[in-house]
Amino acid sequence: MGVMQPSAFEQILITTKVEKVMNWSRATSVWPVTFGLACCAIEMMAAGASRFDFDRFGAGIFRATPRQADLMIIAGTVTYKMAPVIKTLYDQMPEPKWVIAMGSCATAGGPFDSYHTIQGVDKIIPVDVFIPGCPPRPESLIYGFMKLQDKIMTSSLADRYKDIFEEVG
Amino acid sequence: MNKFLRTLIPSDIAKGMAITGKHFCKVFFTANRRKVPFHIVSEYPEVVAKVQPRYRGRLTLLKDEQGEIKCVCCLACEKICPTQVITIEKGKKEGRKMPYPVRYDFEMERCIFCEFCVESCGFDSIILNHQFELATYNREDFSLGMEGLSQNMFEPSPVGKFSVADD
Amino acid sequence: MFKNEEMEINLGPQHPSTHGVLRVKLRLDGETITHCKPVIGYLHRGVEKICENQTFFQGQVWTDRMDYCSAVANNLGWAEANEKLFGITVPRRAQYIRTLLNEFNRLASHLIWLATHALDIGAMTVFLYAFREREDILDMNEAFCGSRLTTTAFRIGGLREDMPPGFEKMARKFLAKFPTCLEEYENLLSENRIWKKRTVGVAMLSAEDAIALGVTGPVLRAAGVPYDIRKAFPYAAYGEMDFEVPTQTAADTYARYLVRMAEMRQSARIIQQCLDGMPEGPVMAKIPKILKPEVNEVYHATEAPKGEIGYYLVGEKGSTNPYRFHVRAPGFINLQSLPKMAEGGLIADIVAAIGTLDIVLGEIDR
Amino acid sequence: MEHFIETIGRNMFAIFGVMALGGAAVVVASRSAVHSVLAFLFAMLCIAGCFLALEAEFLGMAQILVYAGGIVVLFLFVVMLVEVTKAKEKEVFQLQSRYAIGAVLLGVAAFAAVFRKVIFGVASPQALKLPENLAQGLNVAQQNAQAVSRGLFAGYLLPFEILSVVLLVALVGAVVLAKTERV
Amino acid sequence: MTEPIIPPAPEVLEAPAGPYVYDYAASPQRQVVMPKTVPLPSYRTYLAEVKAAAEADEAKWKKMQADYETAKAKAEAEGKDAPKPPVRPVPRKDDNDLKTPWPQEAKDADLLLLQEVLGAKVEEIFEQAGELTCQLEKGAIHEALTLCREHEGLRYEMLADQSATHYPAANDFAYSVVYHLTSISRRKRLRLRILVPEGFVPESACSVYPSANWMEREIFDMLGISFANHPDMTRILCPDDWEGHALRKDYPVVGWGQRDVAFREDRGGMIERIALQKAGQLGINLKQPKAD
Amino acid sequence: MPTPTLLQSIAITLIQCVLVVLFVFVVVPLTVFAERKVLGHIQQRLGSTRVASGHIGVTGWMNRGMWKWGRIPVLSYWRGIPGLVADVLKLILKEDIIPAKADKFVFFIAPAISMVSAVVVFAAISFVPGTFFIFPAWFPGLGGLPVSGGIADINVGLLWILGVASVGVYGIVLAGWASNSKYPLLGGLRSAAQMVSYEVPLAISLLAPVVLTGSLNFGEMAQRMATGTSAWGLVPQVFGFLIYLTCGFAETNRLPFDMPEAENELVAGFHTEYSGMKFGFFYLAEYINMTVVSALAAGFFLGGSWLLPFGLQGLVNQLLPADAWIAGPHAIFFVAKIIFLLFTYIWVRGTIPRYRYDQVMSVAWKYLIPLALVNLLLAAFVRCAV
Repeated sequence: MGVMQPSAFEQILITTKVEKVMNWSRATSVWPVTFGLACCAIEMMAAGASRFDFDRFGAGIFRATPRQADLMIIAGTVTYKMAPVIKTLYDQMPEPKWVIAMGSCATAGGPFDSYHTIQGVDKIIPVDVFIPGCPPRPESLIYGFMKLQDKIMTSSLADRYKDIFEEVG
Repeated sequence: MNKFLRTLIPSDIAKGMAITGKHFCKVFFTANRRKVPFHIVSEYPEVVAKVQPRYRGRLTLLKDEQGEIKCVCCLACEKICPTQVITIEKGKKEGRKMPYPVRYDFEMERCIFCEFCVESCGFDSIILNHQFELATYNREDFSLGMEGLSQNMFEPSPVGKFSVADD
Repeated sequence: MFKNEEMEINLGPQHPSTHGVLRVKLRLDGETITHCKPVIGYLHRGVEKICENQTFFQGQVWTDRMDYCSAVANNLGWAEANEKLFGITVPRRAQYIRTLLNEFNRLASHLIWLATHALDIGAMTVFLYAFREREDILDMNEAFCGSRLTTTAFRIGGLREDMPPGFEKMARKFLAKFPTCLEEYENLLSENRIWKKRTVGVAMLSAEDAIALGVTGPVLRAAGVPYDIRKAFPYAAYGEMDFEVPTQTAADTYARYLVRMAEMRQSARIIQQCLDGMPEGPVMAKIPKILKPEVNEVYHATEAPKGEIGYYLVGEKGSTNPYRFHVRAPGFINLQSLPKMAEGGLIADIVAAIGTLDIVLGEIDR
Repeated sequence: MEHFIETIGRNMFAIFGVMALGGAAVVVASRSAVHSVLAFLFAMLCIAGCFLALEAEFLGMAQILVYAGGIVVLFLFVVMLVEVTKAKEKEVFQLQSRYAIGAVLLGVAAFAAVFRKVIFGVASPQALKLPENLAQGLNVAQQNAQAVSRGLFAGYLLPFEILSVVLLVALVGAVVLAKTERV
Repeated sequence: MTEPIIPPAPEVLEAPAGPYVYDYAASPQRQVVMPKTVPLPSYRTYLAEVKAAAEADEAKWKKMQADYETAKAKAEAEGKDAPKPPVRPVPRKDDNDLKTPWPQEAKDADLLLLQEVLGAKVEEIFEQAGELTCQLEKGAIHEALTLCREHEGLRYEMLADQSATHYPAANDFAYSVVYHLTSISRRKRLRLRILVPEGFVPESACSVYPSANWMEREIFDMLGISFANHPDMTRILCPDDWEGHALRKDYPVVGWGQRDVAFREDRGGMIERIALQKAGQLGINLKQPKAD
Repeated sequence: MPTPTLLQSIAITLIQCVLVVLFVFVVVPLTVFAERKVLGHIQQRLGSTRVASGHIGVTGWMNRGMWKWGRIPVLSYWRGIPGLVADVLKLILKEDIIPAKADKFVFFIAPAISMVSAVVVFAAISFVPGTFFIFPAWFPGLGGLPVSGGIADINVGLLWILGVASVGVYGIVLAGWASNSKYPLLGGLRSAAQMVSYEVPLAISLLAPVVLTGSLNFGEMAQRMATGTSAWGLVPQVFGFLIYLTCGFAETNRLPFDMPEAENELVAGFHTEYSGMKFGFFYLAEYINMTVVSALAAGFFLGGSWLLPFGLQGLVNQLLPADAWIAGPHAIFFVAKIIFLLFTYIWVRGTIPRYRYDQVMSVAWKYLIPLALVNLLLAAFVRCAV
């Protein structure tokens, strides 16, 4: 590629400011999918309830369908019977999408090191933020969510599409 | 006739609306006040989260007055741990009679924070501190190593103060 | 042309109103359910197998995570089953504190039931009000046990520690305000015409069916059977408590709602008695460090918020692990009655039926 | 510019008419039953447009309200429930479309013959005005709701009522038929 | 505007040790330790054990006395001091609140009634820790359940629990199936037990107690005992194509029937699609050949 | 006043359209935002407060030292407002999935139908009786021309509103069908039946004010309702108003009757398979419909753009110079009434549970239609008597 020639991805790359606004809009309106598996789901509900109020971060609209959600909080143990379902749900979510593995079980199988449990949901789907705890406090979840917001804010189109642009030109 | 009237006039719904309306007014008119707000939101990121004294956060290796790790590798915690997340490698250190842990692995991503290890420890050398802000981007970041584990951050930290795993 | 066409739909495993990962296969005629088959196992984690390979002492952490809404009740059943297995006598103060915590846990569990049940039926504000009160109980859990949800509250032979300072004050403060909160829920729901329309006569389960299907807990009591293990086979300090077993005869969803609301009042009453009559003394029995049972099998049932939770333990001589660990989960048995409740109803009724059963998949699948 | 707009305005009726015909053609030609219903809806709305172009606002709105909003919905309701497999669909509608094209052409011809003057000549709203004795001095263009109501409830009350009775009978009959089939 | 306040970064003392990798193959959870004993409580066995223990104790005492005698004789012969006479060892009493519940003879009327009615079909009755146990012949379970439900003097309305245990060390049977009955009206509990060899198909309890439906399915799923006349004898917790029965003692905790889950794919494909789509909207052909 | 030429009138209409669309797209996101806030307050929460740029994420708070400042209520309360932009922006930027088995054309057109039919209704709603403002004389081409308070001051305004609103049902039904999935189909069927049923009592309850005032023109009706000594039409029409509100809730699929998307039964109802801005259209259309229903209620039962009932407005008008009571304040009153009704919507949503589907239908056919007919009859009697 020529040195000074603008590459294809720079052509369609919108300026940084716009990117920032895009990232901001994504980070402040993260709608999680209502999807709970086990104990952590109760703490997730508690995080959405009055005391902790997930809505303060613009993430209060829990959507029941993955098609309209941006974030999947894997709250609980993932078993072999459930894994295909989670995979399907993840595939149904439109880009950009994020995953938080909440609690020990989703992160690494937790205490359930047994025949029917998957040792960490990152074996099935890519995970953005891991939150340990059994279950994590709602504040813990909020902290993890803020770290996710950080990640969204610092993400750039260039990074996201780097591979593909390098590949095709 | 009475029943018909009751069906016609939605007094039950009005009762419910009164309750919710009352709460709305209370919160709406006090939300901007510092004193006695009627919402019960714990404004967590700005206000330090209230944690009860017995709260079980992440595992910490305690140090003695000389700044040395107190653990003497009795392996009680390793044995009692229901999820087998603790692995200790025994070793020696100069100038110390008791064994010294060469490696103290604490697999935080599997830990269930049950405090059995602390209970079993006869030397009071470990403790579960009050830290709950433990989220990371990678699973590997959870292994803090001995130094990370022995940083005695007892108080719950406001956002940003923490942590080893942050970088 | 299409009068005989039936539609098959899958409710779950990811569905907002299945309380986790329950899947219900439904066959619909229009909106009427003609056939209903619950499919479970999406949260099967092998708890029984794991516990058989852990010591008696370690086994407790898994009982927390079975019915995570009522971890303390699970712990209590587990601890008492073990004490029965080893023949341990628990000090009286420990019994009282256990009773106290267990009743707080019942309140928390019923509040979750109320919250999710109301949310299923569409009353979203009750959901948040119920969680508001529940937070106070969780604070107390945290103050006592160190964790909000998975408490690991008891030890075999008693308690790990005595009450923390200030706990009694917290409890009394909560008790003082709780009745007004209950009134708030009742004002929002009890007379509400829509709530009544959605619950009265919905998901009926007669007493005969309930007993035949092994259903216990508030669902059974709402059918008019006053069977409460706290009264029938008293354990912990329940023998010394003065409380009533609320029953209803209508056997529908509304009756179960009334029963649970009344139970919450009774729980508050028991807590009050525990606080007032708290004896002094140790909280832990003197037991050896490593427990090894004789050959023995034990089935100990306690009244969890959802119904009878039974622990079946088989002890092997000289072994530190239970030879067999089996849990009779109330949700597992209660869920069997879902087809009976839902068939013939509408698709909206199955949501009410699932809500009124108050299931928790963690204990159903184990 | 002004002239152009005025021309368009004057020929609104024709434009809507042609669009309605197009919609009708799609109704017949479409392979998917739901697409047909959609096209039918479009045709209905265009007919309402025709009424509007003729300054018969009340009729236009009634057209939208009754046909577009009520009847076509019911069509759609039925069509949605009937799950016709793709293969079957193909057969049925291919067979029809041959005849349908002819029918549409015939319809176009008839339409052109009748409204020759409107389409090709100067639009004459007078031709479609209510008779003088009905309008009774009302300005039809301004008050045609009143005019229609007068017509219905004063001038032609008896036929109107008889019609409603006929419709009622049809309704009851339909209910009875549907009921017996069901049981 | 004020300067952004950046809190001091925590001093990095040393690079944290690399992640501890859990070796699943060497995991103790994956190793199977087969039990050596058959922990099946029974009054008869208990009596035999007690008798044997007493005999052993007596024999030991006799041996000690004999040893003493010989030692004494030897000492006398050698002219030394006589050794101390032996003291019969008393079992040490622990100073704790433990009182092991031993099996006891059945005295409860229900058990006696069962034995009376069913006769030889009852293999054993006893009480332990306040719980009534009745062990039945494996073919008679349906009859016994019906009796417990219908008989005026028993009236056990509810089957509270049903479970099974695997005993690989036993010779003449492989499983015990346990029924816990509850009488709500009489406030009583009863345990029925049958011993089932491998391959035997016991009668289902569903026709007597409908609540047995799922519990028997669970037993089938977890231990592989199938029941006759059951309406729907399929797996309930594990997926239908699961291999093995998890709660058998020869099944490791981590499991050998476990399938590998590796259906994670990168987001690459999706990102590519979106990027191409967005580029196409902007009129850029991303798929142009690479220029050198 | 000069008579406008054709081009001028077209230009003025365009200006009116722009104003109305502006109104819609300002009020609707605000409603969405207000819904979150109001629901939050009802539930003793605060709603979104940490949305403003720079205050999000861990580093955001760290760099600004927010954790040191502690909580500053006044600031934090309003920091949530940018969220309403963020939601829409995010929806626009989201990937747009069309399921493989969906009917692509219908899937595409359904949200458009919903949105268009919701917005077009505003053509017949007049915010102000008479003129909104008059172009100053220096304005090129349009100097001295009046802009009326509604786009189309047609004499069959009510019919237009009802007719177009009834077309809105297609959006939902077609969305349910086109998704080719079971939950959306159930949702679509439910909504078809529900909306067609509730249109009947809605129309009948709106006929009572028509009978009382004797006009189908929206602005004229509001004017006749509010002027003179009448009590805004609210007092003689209490039951009519309640019936209308109930039907309005049902028509807009709001909580006691949100069958089509009943979250706990049908996942997300008819728009289960929709993502991105297509879903956003349904989302916005729902709120636009709410605004329409509120505007109708304000016009027909709450005296439109008049401040005071019982003819008191006349007194006020006499006290003030005639020009003072032109469009501006009137429009504000009208919008204020709309906002109050929107608040009621949210309030009700926060309070009561959801009906079952068959109960929804029985409420419509067994209670509301007879009651609405009785109400209409009473109105006719009143009209004859007065």
